Amino acid sequence: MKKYMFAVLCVLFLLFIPMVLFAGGQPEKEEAGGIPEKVIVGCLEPLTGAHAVFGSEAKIGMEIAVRHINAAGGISSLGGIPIEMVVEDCGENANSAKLGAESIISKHHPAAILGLYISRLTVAASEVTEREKVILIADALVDNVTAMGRRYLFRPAPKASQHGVSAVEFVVEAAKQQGVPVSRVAILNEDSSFGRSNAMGAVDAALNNGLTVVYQREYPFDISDVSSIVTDITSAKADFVVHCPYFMDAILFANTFRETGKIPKFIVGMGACGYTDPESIQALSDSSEFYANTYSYNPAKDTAQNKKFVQDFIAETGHIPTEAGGMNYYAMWVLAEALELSGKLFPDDPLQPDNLREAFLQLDLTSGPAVDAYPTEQINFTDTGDNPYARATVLQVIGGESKVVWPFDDAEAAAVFPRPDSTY
Amino acid sequence: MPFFPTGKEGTYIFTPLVFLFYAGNFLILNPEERNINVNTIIQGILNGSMMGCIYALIALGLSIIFGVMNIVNFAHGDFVMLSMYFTFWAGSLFSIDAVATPFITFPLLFLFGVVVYFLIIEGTLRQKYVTQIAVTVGLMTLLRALAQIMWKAQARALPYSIIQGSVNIGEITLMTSRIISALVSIAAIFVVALFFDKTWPGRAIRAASDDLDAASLMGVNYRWIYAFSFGLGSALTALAGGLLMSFQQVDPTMGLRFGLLSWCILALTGMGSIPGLLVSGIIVGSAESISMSLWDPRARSLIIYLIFVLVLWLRPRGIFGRK
Amino acid sequence: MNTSVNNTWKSSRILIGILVLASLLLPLLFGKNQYNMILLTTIVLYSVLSTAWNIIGGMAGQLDLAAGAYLGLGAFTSGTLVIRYNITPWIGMILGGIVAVAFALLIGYPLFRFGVREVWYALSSSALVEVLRVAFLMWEDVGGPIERFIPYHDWSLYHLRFGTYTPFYYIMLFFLFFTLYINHRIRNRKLGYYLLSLGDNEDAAEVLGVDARTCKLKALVIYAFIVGATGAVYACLYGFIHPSFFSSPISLEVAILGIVGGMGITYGPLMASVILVSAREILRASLGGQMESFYLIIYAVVLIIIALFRPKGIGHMFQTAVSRLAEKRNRAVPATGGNRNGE
Amino acid sequence: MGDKIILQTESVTKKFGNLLAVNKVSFDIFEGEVLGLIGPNGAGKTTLFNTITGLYQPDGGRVLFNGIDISGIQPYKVCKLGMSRTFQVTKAFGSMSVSEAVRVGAYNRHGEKNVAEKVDEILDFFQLSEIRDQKCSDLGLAPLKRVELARAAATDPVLLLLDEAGAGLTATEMAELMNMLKVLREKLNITLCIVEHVMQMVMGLCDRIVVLDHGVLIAQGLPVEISRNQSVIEAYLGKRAVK
Repeated sequence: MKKYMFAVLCVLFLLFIPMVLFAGGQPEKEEAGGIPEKVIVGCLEPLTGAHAVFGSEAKIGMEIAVRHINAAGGISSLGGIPIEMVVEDCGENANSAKLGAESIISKHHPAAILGLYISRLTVAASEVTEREKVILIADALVDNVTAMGRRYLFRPAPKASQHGVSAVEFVVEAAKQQGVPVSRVAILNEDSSFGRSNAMGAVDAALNNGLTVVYQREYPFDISDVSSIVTDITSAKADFVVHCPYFMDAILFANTFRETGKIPKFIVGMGACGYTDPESIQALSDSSEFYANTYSYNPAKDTAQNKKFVQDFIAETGHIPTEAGGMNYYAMWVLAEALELSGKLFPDDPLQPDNLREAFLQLDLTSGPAVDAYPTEQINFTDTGDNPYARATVLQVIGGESKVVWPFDDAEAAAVFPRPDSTY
Repeated sequence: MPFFPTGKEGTYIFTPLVFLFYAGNFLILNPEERNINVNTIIQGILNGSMMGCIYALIALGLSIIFGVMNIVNFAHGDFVMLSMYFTFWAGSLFSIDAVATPFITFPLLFLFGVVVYFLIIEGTLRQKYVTQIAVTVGLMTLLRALAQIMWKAQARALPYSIIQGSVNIGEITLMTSRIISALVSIAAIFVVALFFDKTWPGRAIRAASDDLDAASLMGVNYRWIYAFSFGLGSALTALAGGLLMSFQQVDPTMGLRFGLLSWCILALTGMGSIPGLLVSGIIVGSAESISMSLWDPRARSLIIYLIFVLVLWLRPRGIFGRK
Repeated sequence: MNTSVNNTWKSSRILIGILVLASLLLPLLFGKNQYNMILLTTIVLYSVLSTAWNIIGGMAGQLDLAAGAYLGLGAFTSGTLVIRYNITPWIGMILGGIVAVAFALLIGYPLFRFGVREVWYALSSSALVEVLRVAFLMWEDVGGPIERFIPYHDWSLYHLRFGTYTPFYYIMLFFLFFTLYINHRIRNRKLGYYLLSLGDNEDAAEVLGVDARTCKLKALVIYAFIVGATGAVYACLYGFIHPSFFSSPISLEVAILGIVGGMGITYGPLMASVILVSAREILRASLGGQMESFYLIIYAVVLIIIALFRPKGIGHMFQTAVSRLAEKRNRAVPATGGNRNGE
Repeated sequence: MGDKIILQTESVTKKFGNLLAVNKVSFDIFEGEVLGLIGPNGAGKTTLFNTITGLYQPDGGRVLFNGIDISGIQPYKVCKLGMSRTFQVTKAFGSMSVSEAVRVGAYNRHGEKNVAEKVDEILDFFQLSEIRDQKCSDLGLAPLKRVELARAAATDPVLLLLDEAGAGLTATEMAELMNMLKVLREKLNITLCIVEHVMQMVMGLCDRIVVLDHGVLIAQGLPVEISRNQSVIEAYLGKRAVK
């Protein structure tokens, strides 16, 4: 037994080193300009660990996008070559994100990488993409992702503070429409940089709209009892609550609000998933009713392209596209459009990073499949890599399903405002 | 970052003691801004005490495993996590209310405890504590990874429970689910205390754990006594899991929090006193709740761990410990 | 000294020489591929942490779970210095180590003074990581929830920022040699013997004249300094600082590597780090997408099996195998006495 | 036997909760003698040892070692002053080899330069050279007890307290141990204080005997006197049918 075990360990020890070192693979021959046979795009998402929920949804969104793009004839300006997606896990900390980025670049030399979702991971991995001059299309919404001065980083989705602004604006507009007076707002967020960015936007918007912030707190995302917070909000007499939950805490808050029986006029979530995510709705069942949440994607957008995507997504997962899925679907389309443009502008070497970056910067889309799936009607990028026309939509859970209720022009259903079960 | 009107800027915090000082300052300097009145404090203490009773119930299992039998179990918090997943599973499979699930999960977790005891714990009984910690840390990691694979990373919750609701007394709102959970916890703690003090199986467990060698020499079947106690310790988390799931959700990473929390309560209580768990549970719970409403919700784990570390420094045998 | 002892010593010296040379030359082989380099750097980084842990955890037997705390303190010290005041991380490394040491003294002195031992030591150290994480999350001047970036430079020795990982690899390798040397030196000196005896039985050691408090504190200080200084490099390697650096998983992992490697054996944690960290990376890279958290299961099972059946760890297994080999060789040549492996 | 008092306990008391484990015990140890400390199980002998060597804080009274008050000071300081001990239940340094364990003791009075010499000397003296490289965890009871004795002797003590050094040994091993203790005392001039159950050893080795019962000192004197003392026979020997 002893001998056997030792022998096994020895063999493992000897095997691991070369295995690991060659796992990276030998660098393939660099494409020396010209038009390649296919465009390789990397999908680097947290597929393990605490953030795996988001990563796996994002991956599905990208896969569907690649299928649609290739079915539509690939990148036509490059002679109709297809996009090929390679997947890598970026784990849950800075270390694994960097490893993942290095690994995917050294193995596959992608023209662009999509993903990372968590700002911490994006920060770490973008250093690699920057050095290797690989375009990174980020789906982390935290404001500072585009404030790092990264040249090759673009983010089509609305940034986090935009979500905070949208949440407040939605409530203010809906209140005006319904003639309900709202003046006191409670702002609540979990203690990550994402929560903070959202709340910053919300505080700003609240002050701009002449509201009083009567309660403002940050709480740990892994909180286990929120009764103190909920009763504090009640005693602060907030008309409505703008809340950036992480994921599980949305469930906790919704249940506790219902339990105390003191429900403000409205509770709106800002940022990623929280209240209107299919998983949350399932976990909350009827407690989720009338909760609203901002969304970086508009699943109800009335275009053929978007409907096709929603259909495919439902076929694959059984629920409407989550934010991560939708965001990456249009991100992949934006990339395709940029490649298209790059092929036109620089026919000699369209995939050269600086050329591709130039194409991104010159991109100004107001129609086409990317815009069809995008929450607003215009996509172009500033120097920092943000789309100034990005805006979030608001979804509300009505009858157990999340419906788009804002912007009012694109709404699927009329917003239920204020909450019918509001008690004060 | 010129942001957030919370007045935190410019305060240099380093040592835990300075932290407490800072907290004190804050309470005195900004009462208006914080909307503090007597009701807030009473509400905080009541909420915290009720949660504290449940924390005591969580710590009860560990108190049997460590306090009575002297087995170091770092995975206790993950036992609670597992019991909550079992509750979720039983609740959604048979569509029964969370509070009814302990009838199913109690035997399951008892069995789980016995199996874990024979597979893993027994081999470490006569070894150094480091071995026990290493093994249970391994168990903790394993349970967490398995939970992540089986139930994915997202949170799971059961439908709105029948015991959820609220009672208003003046300005103060009490939640019935917390009241019922607290009462059940108190009852369970006293039943277990009576079991160990007044019945012969309870005394036999105590005797066996006092002297492992003597017990095995005297022919007491210590193996089964140990297995039973370990099973009981883990089965009690089923009760806690059922109560918690009536108003909470579960995710795979919550084990560490509950684990440290129960160790903290155990340290505060001291060895061997089972009803004492309630007192320290209430202390921890109220401290947590008050710090959340008066200071900052983020400070809750800070307060708990500070209590823990300070207790270890200043009174290593706890409030009720007999050394 | 008999011939066999000399032989073993000579051959192990040659072996060490070869290993050192090989580790120095590795970047020549793999330096082209950045992925390999960051992987090597990560392995060496974990080796440094777990080898340093060996001093307090392995030798003194104090199961310290606060590696993340000292790592974070080092990272924040040097990170803040370079971001705010443009002070080079080389100074930050020293200062980071000093801050970590100061904190270790602040925490360790009362813990050892009041006789906090065994389980309670492990628990209180793991609570400290959480305390610091929350504290830095709330301390908006230095920490806060938003990442703080360390400015990027393609190649700046002053800022310790490089476009490649090779310099980091060499820095960490130097740290590793230093830590191994410290380990080795302590192990063969008074402090080492005292620490080992404390780890085995504190009461028995004390009546033999071992000053438990001071020895443990010394071990803690050395460990905290190395981890703190590593933290400074850690911050530069990843390019930002964030309270999530005060990480319980990393602390646990460091202790696991130390235990699996073999408590008190100088090169044990190194072997464990090479094996387990590369195993984790292989599993992440190959199975990451399909089997979430699979590497954690491997980790956990290895830990349980080693702790149950081979509590002395990989290092000890290696040691016995080597001494058995030496015995065989001695039997072939007429032997004059036992040899002294493991010294 | 000199008449210089080397250790003096003045009404030392130790309580565990309500239990008086050691109750106002006062006795002296003279330089160069072998003192036997006997008493039935649970008489408080080990507790007394622990209190003397600083592992326990006394609840009352004081302990003077060479005229210095050592009550309640840390064990290592007591050791530095020249007192060491062995344990009833062996507390081996499982992960160390025999020579390493002895080395821990030897560092008490020796620096890095001459510690190896001291270790060799002690190993030779206790006939442990043969097994010097074996791990302590692999040893049997008899060699283990010898290692404990050796590492305590390596601290160069003036006074050595032995807690049941003979328990569990065979007759031959016992005889060897007694010889060794005699030589130890004569050659190294160490004062010994022995807690023992084995009467053969106590009577054969000790110059003087102190008897404890229920934490109280009930008699002290020469072995012959003790074996005739009525209260001792009642408390201790009486129950065991004097052979």
